[in-house]
Amino acid sequence: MEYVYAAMLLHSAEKDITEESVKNVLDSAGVEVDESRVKALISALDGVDIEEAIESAEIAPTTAPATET
Amino acid sequence: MEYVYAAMLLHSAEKDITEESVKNVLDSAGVEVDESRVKALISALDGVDIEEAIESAEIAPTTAPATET
Amino acid sequence: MEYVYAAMLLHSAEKDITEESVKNVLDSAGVEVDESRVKALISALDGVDIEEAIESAEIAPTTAPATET
Amino acid sequence: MEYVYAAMLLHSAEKDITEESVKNVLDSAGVEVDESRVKALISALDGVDIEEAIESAEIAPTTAPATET
Amino acid sequence: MEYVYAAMLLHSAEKDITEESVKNVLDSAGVEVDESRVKALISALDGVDIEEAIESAEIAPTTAPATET
Amino acid sequence: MEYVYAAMLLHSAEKDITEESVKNVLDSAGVEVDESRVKALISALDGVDIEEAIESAEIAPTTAPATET
Amino acid sequence: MTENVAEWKKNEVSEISSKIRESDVIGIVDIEGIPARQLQEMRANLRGKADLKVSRNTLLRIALNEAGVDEEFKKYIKDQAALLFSDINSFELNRIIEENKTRAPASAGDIAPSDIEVEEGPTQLQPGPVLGDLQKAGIPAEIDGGDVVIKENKVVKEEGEEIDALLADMLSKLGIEPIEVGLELKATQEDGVIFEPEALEIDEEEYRDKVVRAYQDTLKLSIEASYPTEETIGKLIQKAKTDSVKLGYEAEVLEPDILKDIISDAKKKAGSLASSLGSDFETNENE
Repeated sequence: MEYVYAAMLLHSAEKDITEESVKNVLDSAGVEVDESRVKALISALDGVDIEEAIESAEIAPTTAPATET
Repeated sequence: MEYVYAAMLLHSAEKDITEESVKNVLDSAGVEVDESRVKALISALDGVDIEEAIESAEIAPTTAPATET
Repeated sequence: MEYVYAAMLLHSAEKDITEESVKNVLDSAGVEVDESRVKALISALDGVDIEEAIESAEIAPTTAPATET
Repeated sequence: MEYVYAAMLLHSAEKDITEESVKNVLDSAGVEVDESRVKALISALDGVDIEEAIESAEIAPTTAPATET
Repeated sequence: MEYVYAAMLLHSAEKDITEESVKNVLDSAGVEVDESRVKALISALDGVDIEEAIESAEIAPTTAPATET
Repeated sequence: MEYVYAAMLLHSAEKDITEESVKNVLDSAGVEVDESRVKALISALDGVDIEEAIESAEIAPTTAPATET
Repeated sequence: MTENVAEWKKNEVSEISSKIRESDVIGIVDIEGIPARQLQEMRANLRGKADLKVSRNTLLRIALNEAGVDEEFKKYIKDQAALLFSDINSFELNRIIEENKTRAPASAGDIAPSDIEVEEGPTQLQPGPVLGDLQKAGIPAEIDGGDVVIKENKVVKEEGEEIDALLADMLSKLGIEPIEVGLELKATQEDGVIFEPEALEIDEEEYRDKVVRAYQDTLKLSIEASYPTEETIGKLIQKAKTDSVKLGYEAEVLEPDILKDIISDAKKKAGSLASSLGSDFETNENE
């Protein structure tokens, strides 16, 4: 998940999420960066409104519960 | 949340979460780091098992099934 | 949570939430005040509309899993 | 609510909740203290188990997962 | 989701899921393939048991709780 | 399920779902295509709003556990 | 004051007024209609929390005067008054007085302090003339299988109505004690403030709700401001994880943690499409 966390960090700090910035953050955390995963992340995030994605409750819950007990 | 995300990134990358490492990550993201918030984070994390905290989240509210492994 | 309670007290009494006022309140309660936590609080609250934060239902669910311990 | 917050602050700091201590906290926050409200608070809290109330809050109500959108 | 469907198709047809095979399938569907996402998919699948993930869908299925109403 | 996955792949890539395209996808995945099933699929899809079919799945279906309330 | 004023009165007044000065809280209560024996019990129940002083109203007034208590307070002295001296705050004093109230059977001429209701169900009474008396008193009684039973719930006297001799007798036969016996607090005086009992009623439920709300709102603020505390760090972690998974899911970021959900979701969607395509595709594959 570290790639997504990097993106979320940048997002919540209101910084641009670019290959560069994601790589920087991962680097600084001591992560051995896999360029293709960074590229894939950026490309996946392209056109996604993060705020909206997080809020759209529809998604996450779908899977979750059951586990309840 | 950027402070928390920095911690999560480090955790997920299996790196130590220290004042130093958190600061580094935030720095690299271009965040103007407030030392006192880093300290507060580290002190709050003291004694917290992140993995456990995450799992307890997985049971209840949103996320995904506890499939983890 | 006493630091946040101090902030909530000041907020609900319609007083300014400053390092000074938070420290005063904590002091008067007999709390040994950790300056950096006060600073972190003030900085975290910067730009936060408390009324809104409280109302934002978004957070509530997160709280759920009493599992904590 | 400032009276309740004063009590909660004291509770969370593991201090005794007395007329004296509540008054002190409110005073220090610059609140003009109404003695009868302090008295009412103390007497009411005498019959309320704060710890238990908090725990019950965490399990049930808080959730409000009605976040729907 | 087309990348995932490509993988699921291959899985369900009991074929190996490789960068090559995923790319082929996507190509044949007329999808402009993003190599980095293919790579990311393959690399992510390394840690995922597809059978298990599918089963979790069958067991705890849909739900999408809260969302209703 | 590979026939359905092929259809879903095409659908999520916003491609037309035709005998031709389904066959192509299956072929490219190394599936030995059964023409009559492809025909059956296309004819069954006729008049089905895939988006709707998918969504109806997400909301109601299976267990819909006790999560509510 | 004349020289005829009995010595005991002077002593009594000075004793009372010094107790007034010594006490944080003074209460005025009405003890009218409380039998001596029960008054004794109440005194015992209050021991350690409050002292009850019964005296003549005139003497009580003089004592309050001498102790310099606000004129206003004296107006609460009427009927058969007594003073309470306490160091417990007025709210708690009121609560203790309430808690010490007991129930007693009604006598002819008593006023119903609240609605008096009989409840449906069997009674301990033997069939006999009592049945007619119960009915005469307005109690819906009947014989059922050799027992006297009450047919239905019924309010037999409304609040404020006088209870006649027959009903009083019947109620006591049924074991219903409608009369509240206890000190009736008229007012307290504390730190120069006079409280009437209505002001002293505390709704503990309401305070409990406030405690819960204060806690929840504080948690919310802590989370929303991402200011971590012992109580909220877990939730902040969860929120970070949850939101990240949501984003990953929504944007289809192909990371193992998320891919599992995406696959599971893809399966579900394909499954529901299959089922809307008919049994042919539902039973599916491998053949």
